[in-house]
Amino acid sequence: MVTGNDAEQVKLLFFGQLKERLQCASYNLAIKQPLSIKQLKSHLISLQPSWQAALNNDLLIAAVNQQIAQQQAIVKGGDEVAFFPPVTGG
Amino acid sequence: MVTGNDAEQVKLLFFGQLKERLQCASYNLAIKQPLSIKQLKSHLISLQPSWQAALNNDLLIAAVNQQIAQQQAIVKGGDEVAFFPPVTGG
Amino acid sequence: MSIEITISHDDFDIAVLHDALQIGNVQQGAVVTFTGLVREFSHGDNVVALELEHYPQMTEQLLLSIAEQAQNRWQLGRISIYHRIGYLPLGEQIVFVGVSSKHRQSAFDGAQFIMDYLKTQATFWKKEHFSHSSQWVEFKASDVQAQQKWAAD
Amino acid sequence: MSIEITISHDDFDIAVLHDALQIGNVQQGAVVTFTGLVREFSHGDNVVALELEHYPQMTEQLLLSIAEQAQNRWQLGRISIYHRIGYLPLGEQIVFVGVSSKHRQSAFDGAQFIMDYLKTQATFWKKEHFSHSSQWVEFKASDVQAQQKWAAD
Repeated sequence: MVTGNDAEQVKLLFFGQLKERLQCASYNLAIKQPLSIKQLKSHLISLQPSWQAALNNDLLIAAVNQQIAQQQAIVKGGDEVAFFPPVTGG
Repeated sequence: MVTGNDAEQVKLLFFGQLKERLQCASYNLAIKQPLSIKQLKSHLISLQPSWQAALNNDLLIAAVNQQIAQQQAIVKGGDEVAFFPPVTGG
Repeated sequence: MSIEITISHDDFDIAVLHDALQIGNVQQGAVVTFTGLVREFSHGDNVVALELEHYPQMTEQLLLSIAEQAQNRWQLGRISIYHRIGYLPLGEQIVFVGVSSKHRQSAFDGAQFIMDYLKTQATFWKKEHFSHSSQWVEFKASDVQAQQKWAAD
Repeated sequence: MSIEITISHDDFDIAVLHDALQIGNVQQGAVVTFTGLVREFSHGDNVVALELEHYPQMTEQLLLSIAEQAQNRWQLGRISIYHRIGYLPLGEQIVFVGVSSKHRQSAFDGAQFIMDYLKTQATFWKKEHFSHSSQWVEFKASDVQAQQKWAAD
């Protein structure tokens, strides 16, 4: 089990064309310690190598607990982290 | 009769506070020859001296046959001439 | 490409006017409307009603000309202008301007242009009624400035 | 001073939304609305439908924040934002933004500000469906510029 006592869950959400490319809307990621968005992305890619190109897109925006967040922002267990392309509503 | 064979009628219209001040909405003025708006105003004041103050208001706008006209514009028999204050619709 | 101009004592129905701008109109994705209402305050006194009069025929021609200028300048689709006249108590609708366009910026600009020109060029005059008095509305320098900014572009 | 935000699969009724902005609201004399519709053309191809998705809860928070900014900046009265999600065929209504204000200039500015921020900040994503294909809409630099002009004031 990766999700041992010392691992916590982060809920990842994907939207728009990113969701379609990953064929994934929601993903539970176990982390052992708080990580920056940047580190979290690398960790995710190590688990899902085929997602690399889609996730390493400079246009992608991240939000932590529904607040827009920079690459240095820290994510801890229990957080909700969303990745999405620039918005196109209206 | 002022309206002899050689006199023609101009239909004058007044709007807004001007109409209220003159207590007149429409007035038929006989003229013997084409006149500028300025001359027509003087002629009108000679017939209705109490209208002088209300008509000699630089803000008043004139229209000849429903087109905005300058003081030098020529009015002839059969024309419709309107005088009104700046518009305030909307 | 249609322009509808109405001047009437009767109230207007926003839903009907809005439908006329958008139904069957799949070329234009943006509709902007302005509605003017009789509001309570003016110069610190309580307005109970407005009275609107106009110069018949000349007003319609002026509104049509304003709408055509807007249509040409921003390639607008449909334009609707409805202006009421007569005695209009507090809360009543006075004026509606609606435009459709391909893009939102031109729809906003077109509607605002029409309102700014209507305010300064269309031959309407407005009187405010208070509880115990009434007075004709003076034209506002700010309205003239709002209209003139379109010429500077 | 009220703000109404709705995100829904269901269509909206302009008359109902408009009434909510103006009825019993004798302080504000100006109402400006924007309505966005699914229109036919995009990049030379025929759109048959749009598909809209959003980030639940985050979108509502963002729209509320945008509306509050507009309300504070222009002292707006009432604000209503309604955005649809799901599959929307040609001609369908997508979005409604309506504001009431004392003056027409602030009503126009407030409504346009909300649309410009909604377009660039609210977490909606749009996919265009053509007869035989579909594609996610790319963000537009012109939308970012439209939003940024409000910061320069």
